[in-house]
Amino acid sequence: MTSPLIRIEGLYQLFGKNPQTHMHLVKAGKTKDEILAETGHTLGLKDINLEIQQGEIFVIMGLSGSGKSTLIRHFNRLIDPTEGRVIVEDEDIMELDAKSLRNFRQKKMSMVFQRFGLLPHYTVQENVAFGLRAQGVGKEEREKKAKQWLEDVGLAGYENQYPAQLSGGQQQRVGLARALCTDAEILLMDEAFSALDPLIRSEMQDQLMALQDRLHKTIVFITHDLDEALRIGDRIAILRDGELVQVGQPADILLHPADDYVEKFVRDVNRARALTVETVMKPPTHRIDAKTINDALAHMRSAKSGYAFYVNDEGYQGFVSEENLAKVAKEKGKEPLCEDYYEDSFVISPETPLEEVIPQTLDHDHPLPVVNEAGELTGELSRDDLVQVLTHTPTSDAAGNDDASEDEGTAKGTSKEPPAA
Amino acid sequence: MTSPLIRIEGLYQLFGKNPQTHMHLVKAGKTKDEILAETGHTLGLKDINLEIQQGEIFVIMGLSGSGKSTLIRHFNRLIDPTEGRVIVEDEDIMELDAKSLRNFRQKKMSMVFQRFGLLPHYTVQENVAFGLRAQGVGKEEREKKAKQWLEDVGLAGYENQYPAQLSGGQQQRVGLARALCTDAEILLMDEAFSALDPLIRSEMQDQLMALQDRLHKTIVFITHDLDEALRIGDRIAILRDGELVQVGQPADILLHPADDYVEKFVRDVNRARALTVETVMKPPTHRIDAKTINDALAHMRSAKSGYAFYVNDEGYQGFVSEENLAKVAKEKGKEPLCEDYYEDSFVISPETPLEEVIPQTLDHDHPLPVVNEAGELTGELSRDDLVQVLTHTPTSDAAGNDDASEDEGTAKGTSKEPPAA
Amino acid sequence: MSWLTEFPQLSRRDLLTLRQTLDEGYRSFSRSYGEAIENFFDPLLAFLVWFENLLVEAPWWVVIAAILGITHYAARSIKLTVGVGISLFLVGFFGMWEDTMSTLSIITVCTLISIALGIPMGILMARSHRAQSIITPVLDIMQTMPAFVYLIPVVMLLGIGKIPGLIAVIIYAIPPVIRLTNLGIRLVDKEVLEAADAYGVTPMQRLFNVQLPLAMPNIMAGINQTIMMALAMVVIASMIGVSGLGQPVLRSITNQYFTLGILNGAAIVVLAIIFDRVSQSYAKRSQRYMRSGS
Amino acid sequence: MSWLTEFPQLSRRDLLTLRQTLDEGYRSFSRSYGEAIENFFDPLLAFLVWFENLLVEAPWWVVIAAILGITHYAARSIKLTVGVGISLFLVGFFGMWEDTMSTLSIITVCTLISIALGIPMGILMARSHRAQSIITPVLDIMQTMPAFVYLIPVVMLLGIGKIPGLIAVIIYAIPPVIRLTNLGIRLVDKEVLEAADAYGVTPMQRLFNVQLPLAMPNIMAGINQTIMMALAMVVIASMIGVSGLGQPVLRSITNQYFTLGILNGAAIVVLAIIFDRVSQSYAKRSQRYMRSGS
Amino acid sequence: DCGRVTISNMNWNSAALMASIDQLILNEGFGCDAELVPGDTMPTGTSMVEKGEPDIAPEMWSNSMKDALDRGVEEGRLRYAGRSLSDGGEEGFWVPEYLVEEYPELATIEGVKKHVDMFEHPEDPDKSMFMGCPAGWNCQITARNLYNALNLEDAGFDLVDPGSGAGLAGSIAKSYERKEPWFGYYWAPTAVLGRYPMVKVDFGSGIDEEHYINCISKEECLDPEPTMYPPSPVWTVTTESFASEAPEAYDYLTKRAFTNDQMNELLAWMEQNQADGEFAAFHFLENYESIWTEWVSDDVADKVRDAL
Ligand SMILES: Nc1ncnc2c1ncn2[C@@H]1O[C@H](COP(=O)(O)OP(=O)(O)OP(=O)(O)O)[C@@H](O)[C@H]1O
Ligand SMILES: Nc1ncnc2c1ncn2[C@@H]1O[C@H](COP(=O)(O)OP(=O)(O)OP(=O)(O)O)[C@@H](O)[C@H]1O
Ligand SMILES: [Mg+2]
Ligand SMILES: [Mg+2]
Repeated sequence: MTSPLIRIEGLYQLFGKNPQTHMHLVKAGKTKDEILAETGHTLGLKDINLEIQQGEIFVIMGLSGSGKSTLIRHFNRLIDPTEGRVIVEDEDIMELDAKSLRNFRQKKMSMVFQRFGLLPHYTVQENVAFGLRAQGVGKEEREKKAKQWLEDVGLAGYENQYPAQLSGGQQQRVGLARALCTDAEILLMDEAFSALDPLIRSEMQDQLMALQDRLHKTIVFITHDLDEALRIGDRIAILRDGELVQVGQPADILLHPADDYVEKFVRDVNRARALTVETVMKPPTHRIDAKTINDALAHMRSAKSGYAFYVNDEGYQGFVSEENLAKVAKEKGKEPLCEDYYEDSFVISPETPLEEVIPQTLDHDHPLPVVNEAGELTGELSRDDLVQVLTHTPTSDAAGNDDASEDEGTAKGTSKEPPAA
Repeated sequence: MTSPLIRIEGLYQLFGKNPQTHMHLVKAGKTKDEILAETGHTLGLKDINLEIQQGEIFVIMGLSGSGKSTLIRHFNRLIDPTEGRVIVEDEDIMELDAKSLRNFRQKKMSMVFQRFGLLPHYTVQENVAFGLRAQGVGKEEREKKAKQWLEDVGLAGYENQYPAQLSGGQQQRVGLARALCTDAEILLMDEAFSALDPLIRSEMQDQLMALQDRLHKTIVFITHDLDEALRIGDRIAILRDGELVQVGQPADILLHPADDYVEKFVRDVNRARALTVETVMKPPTHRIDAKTINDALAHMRSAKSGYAFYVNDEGYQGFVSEENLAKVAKEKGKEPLCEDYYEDSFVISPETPLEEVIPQTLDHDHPLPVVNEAGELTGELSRDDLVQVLTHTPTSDAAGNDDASEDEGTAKGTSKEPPAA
Repeated sequence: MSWLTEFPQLSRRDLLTLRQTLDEGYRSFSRSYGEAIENFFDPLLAFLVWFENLLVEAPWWVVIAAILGITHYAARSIKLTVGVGISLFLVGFFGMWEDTMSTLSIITVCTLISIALGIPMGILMARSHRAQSIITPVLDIMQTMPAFVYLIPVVMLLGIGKIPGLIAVIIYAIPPVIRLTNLGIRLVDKEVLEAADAYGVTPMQRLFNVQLPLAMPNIMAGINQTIMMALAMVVIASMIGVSGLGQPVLRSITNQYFTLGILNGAAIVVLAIIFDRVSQSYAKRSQRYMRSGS
Repeated sequence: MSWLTEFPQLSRRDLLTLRQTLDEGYRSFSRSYGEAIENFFDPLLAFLVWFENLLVEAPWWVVIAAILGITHYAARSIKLTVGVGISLFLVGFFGMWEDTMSTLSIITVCTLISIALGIPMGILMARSHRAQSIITPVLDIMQTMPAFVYLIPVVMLLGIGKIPGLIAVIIYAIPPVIRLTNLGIRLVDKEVLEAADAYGVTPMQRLFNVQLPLAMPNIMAGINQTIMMALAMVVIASMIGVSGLGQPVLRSITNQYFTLGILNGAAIVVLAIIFDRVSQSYAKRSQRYMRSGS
Repeated sequence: DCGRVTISNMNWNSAALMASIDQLILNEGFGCDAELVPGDTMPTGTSMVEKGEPDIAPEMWSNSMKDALDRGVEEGRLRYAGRSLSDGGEEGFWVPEYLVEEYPELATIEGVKKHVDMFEHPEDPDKSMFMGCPAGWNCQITARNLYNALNLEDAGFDLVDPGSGAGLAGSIAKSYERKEPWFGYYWAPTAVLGRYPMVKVDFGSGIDEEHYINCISKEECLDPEPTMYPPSPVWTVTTESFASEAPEAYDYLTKRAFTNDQMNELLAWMEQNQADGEFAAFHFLENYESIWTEWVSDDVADKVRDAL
């Protein structure tokens, strides 16, 4: 692994008048609430250690008040930590002098603020161009660019309005355009889409991902929307009361939550959309590489399954069923398996979201083969697997109905008996 | 129907210096963008007509900038309309004098602001008690109540902090507590949960619904989260560019969007969670009220279905299959159908979200009976129905796979051929 | 054409007649009503005299103790209290105790009256554009019409002494607090006000619970300026019979005793700084929320 | 014990020696350096004289036209321009044209210098608590140390005339703009500043693009007060030989010509209102965003 | 029996001294309750005419507000109790002593005109400065008329308005400290002339009192002729009500007067000690008994003496 772009080491943040004098309480492991009650100081962050790689979209989640905004503010040193180091490109940004810090902020990072932070006395366009202005870009160029970005966020026509004349979501988009306009390498986005409606939001997500694809920007993204996190995030970090409880890839977190907190956190997600086939498929147990029909039949019989996925050196070839092969086995048992005997079956690709393969999977009694771009059979997806994943039982092994109803406190109608006689 | 609690009639809002002089453009049907480009005036609302019933949770949705906040601000007359009337309990609030308006705002309505609107010089607790203070409630009582509500929104311990010391979501919860603390009949909530994480958000939703159940408050709720809207809303209104495009019940909107805009809007929702069985079940075509086993068999045969739901005067009785009945028909063909011949089958209730019945529905080859609380068979839910609804084809009749992939621009893996040979 | 270079003026004779008529008019007005107006102010005069005597005649250490007490109560700052104590002592040590107390008494009253009248005026101004456009030029007049112009008419009406002095001081000192109260209220965040309105606050609650607290930094700047102006008028007030530090200043100027002037000027400054620091730290203490910003 | 009732004072003799020594000290200082200091100000004096002559000697209609032009450019309000025109005409009509022009010239210069020095000082103060705690008492001294105290020393140093007048006016008039610039900058919304910082603005950009524009309402209040103070000093300045409207005011007071005093006072007020309205509407015009709040 | 009396305490030394002397004598000798009220000439005079307060103005240069005072007397509101400076004030155009020592001819107006270039004008290098009397004072008229009568303008002088008494004094002080030439109007006895010895310029015309009263002191004097200033009357002024209610005290005031020499001596002492009026009054009562006992009856004098 290359050295990380951003590295956070042992970061503490204690808010209040005399943070230093109370740090020992934090170190002694007192909880946030205890510290607040005892000293009136709020524990913002506690011993955060984190690495963010160049080019990834790193999502930060956590309960309201868990320290997300505080953490992201350290990345460009809008606040100084009580303790700890923030290293960007092997440079400790706590040690930058005023000029280098300025330079760093101009060139390296740009930020979308949770509460927008627009300049009320500038028009929308001037706001968007603000970052460029700070960089000293000429008027004409920055206006052109600002106009372009305004259009991209869907605010063409509002160039000369003032922020106070815009709706909340429009203001947020101005903040977004401002951040994108600077071409900074690292984007810090604090709930950047929270005030947007689903349509514009997904448009913005697409744009962001396209941008990232194209320019390999590093994006630190705070969001409360798990679907969003799972959709755009390469990795997700989860904070609780200022502590980092889990960092991992989306599917990891969804399927192997570190603790109850994380599990609760991810419970309500739309798994069908969040998870890809890859993450839930099983190894292809019904895989055969038999050369002849008889071989294949033998295989199937010994495995006691009525079907199989036929694979040869060139990869996945097709789906065969015992029933049909048996019909021709007598005559052509010795012949090699070939297209003529394959049956119609869906083939799904590992990166597809589950959502898109629900109908096909459910339509078929047998599992569907999962084939990657190289044509290799990488797994199979059965109806049961799908149902199990979709019904909230990430840690339990079997997808029992009871399990599901226990899990969901408000379940109403899953009784086996009619509700009333 | 009783007379509505809130009635909006022909409401127009044009922002700018001389709205009156440009109203003719609005009436002439110019679009928002045209008006902005021509006159610099922003069309906020256009000819809104709306009725909200006592006790309902009325959700307003729409793109960012479509006029939701503007609309909700008219309800308690924070802004005066350019034209039109707002009638609350048969009183035109435009005609209230200062004192009655004050009274009205104190007692009838309370509001959660999109941008929180906290008083920066008051502590969290004082902020929450603010509404009561305006009503003239004594210090002790209002402090007690405020404390209670602060606890309810999860901010116990923060009583003496100032808003600037809180995180965005915490501030929003203070605003929420403030609104709930006043006991007003009507709650106006402008993106009241937008800054909350999913856990606290769903807690707040539960609280809100419990509150509404208990006290029959009328709630006008703006949100960008369709899941939320579908979960808590009794009715949903959708705005576009200041115009009302559709008002209806959640399932209505989901299943019968008025136009492309609405359809796009609702496309991404987690249908499994949003829809209840009721909304997708079919009429019970396999219903029989035969007295004897033979009768039942005859019925099933003529209908060419291998099973049936047996119903008598007392309601739904059980599920029978041709196969099993046929076995006993010879001996006991004349006997009446009774428990002994019923087969194991799930029974689902009409109000259950689809999500919760996915496993059962998928597990069974036959449709499941839907039985309401009175024990009556109201419909049946088949696997196909379910799959069709879950795969985004609200307006088309048949659930074709092609349909689904056309719909979803980014679909990747639904090809019938292996991606690579 | 002469008007090209010479301003077309009222003729000297007309101007003279005009002046004389007005002068005469005012004189007869003051003769007929002066008495009544003077009587009207009698209670205030009595209070002023009583208050001055109280300060001048009470033992000096009682007065110092009282001032320190107020300072400490208002500002809760040991440093400030000690500073005030030392400067008061120095003032006395250089032989200006009595004059300082006289000045302190009248300035205290002037400042309190200015604040008591000024803040409501500022509120009124903030409330309506009409009021603002009427009051603003009046304030301009009050601040720039030289005191010397109205000194004599006021003296004609009320005689020489504390009351005309008080009036002159207030006229000059009140505008800043009015203006800045107005400005402060107008600058209060619209969103916050809207939120308050949505909860149906009464105009009084709106004012006292929202507008004034949030306008406080500006109002305090206004009060600071009002105090400064009041003290700047000490010398002029002494021209019409207000005793205190102004007189030695005037004496120093006619007799060219620089040091005397500077010492007495310094005593005025000491009062100014005490007034100002105490009021400002009191205000700051009541605005804790401002420091807690992120 | 006498100290219980009598303040323990410096003995009369010691005080006398002290005073005499200081007085003598100042005298000898002015003897040795007065000349040099006076010469230092010669260019400024020349400019002041030139500017006054320009205004006084140019045909009156040229001056009025120029003022109206500036007014219109700054405020873009027909109403204001017409009002200014009428009042200037009236001032001339009542025979005060020359004095008004003299006053206008010196006050313009004083105001411009005050603003030019005051805003940077205010910025400095806002930037550091240290600077604030040093500058604040200096401002207190400048505002409350009576002009009379330093008038004579200044005259001894620089003679009577425009320069000492200018200095006295500036000393007195500059504090409000400094104070309110400081306050305005300190009140700028922290969130907005943070956003600007996050984009790596230079200190200059931060100042000119964010802090100053957002502090503008307060700074304008400061400028307004500075203008008012400067005009309030017109009479005092005329006491040390600055020509203009102050002299007729002084004349009127000694001769009890009330009308004369009021007319000349009114001319000062007219100047105040013109200065103020023009600067304020200029400022307001550049703050369009404030009106567009919801 | 004489009751509450208010005495105007003006801010120059001779007036302050007299006010304090009057206060002491009235309090101790006549059993009054006398109180000092600060105030400038104009407000004090106005207040006396219009409001009958304060009761006594110990040193009133009547020329400075002649019309108002005369009207007050006419209307029966004021009384001129007596001259407080028996010789009258001394007015004139002065040059510093050190100049005259260097150029003796400067003691006459012709000499001054000859050295016109010496008196630099601060704002106009082409002209010379003649420092007039502050705006509004009566002496402004006389000084201007004499300036015209002496043709000073033709000689190259510009009449400069010092703005105020303080400005005038300041300009003298400045010139004196730097030993610069100075030429202008002033009067005596004053602390300034006490400290900065000056020489009165002789116009060579003698005193033409009639012309002075009829023309030089009038605003509309068309044809001014040179004349030296006649002595300027300096009065003790009281209100009519005081005069009638406390006749004995009033009687004292009619007698209380200083010669210029006496006053100059006292002023010099005050100047030297930076004394305020009260301190100087004690000094006077203690050391100049022969003067003040003339003003009061013996038993009053005894009372005062006892109180010292
Ligand atoms: N004070 C104002 N002056 C001018 N235009 C305004 C003002 N307030 C709102 N608008 C305009 O009215 C339109 C509707 O704004 P509104 O705030 O109601 O949108 P919204 O539906 O609440 O959007 P969001 O979801 O982003 O909060 C926007 O186009 C906005 O620009
Ligand atoms: N300036 C401050 N002074 C004191 N406490 C603060 C300050 N800023 C943040 N905090 C505290 O730090 C904690 C973390 O705040 P932060 O804003 O980082 O939360 P967050 O995770 O961004 O929450 P949200 O999702 O609600 O925005 C909160 O408990 C908050 O009260
Ligand atoms: Mg946050
Ligand atoms: Mg909104």
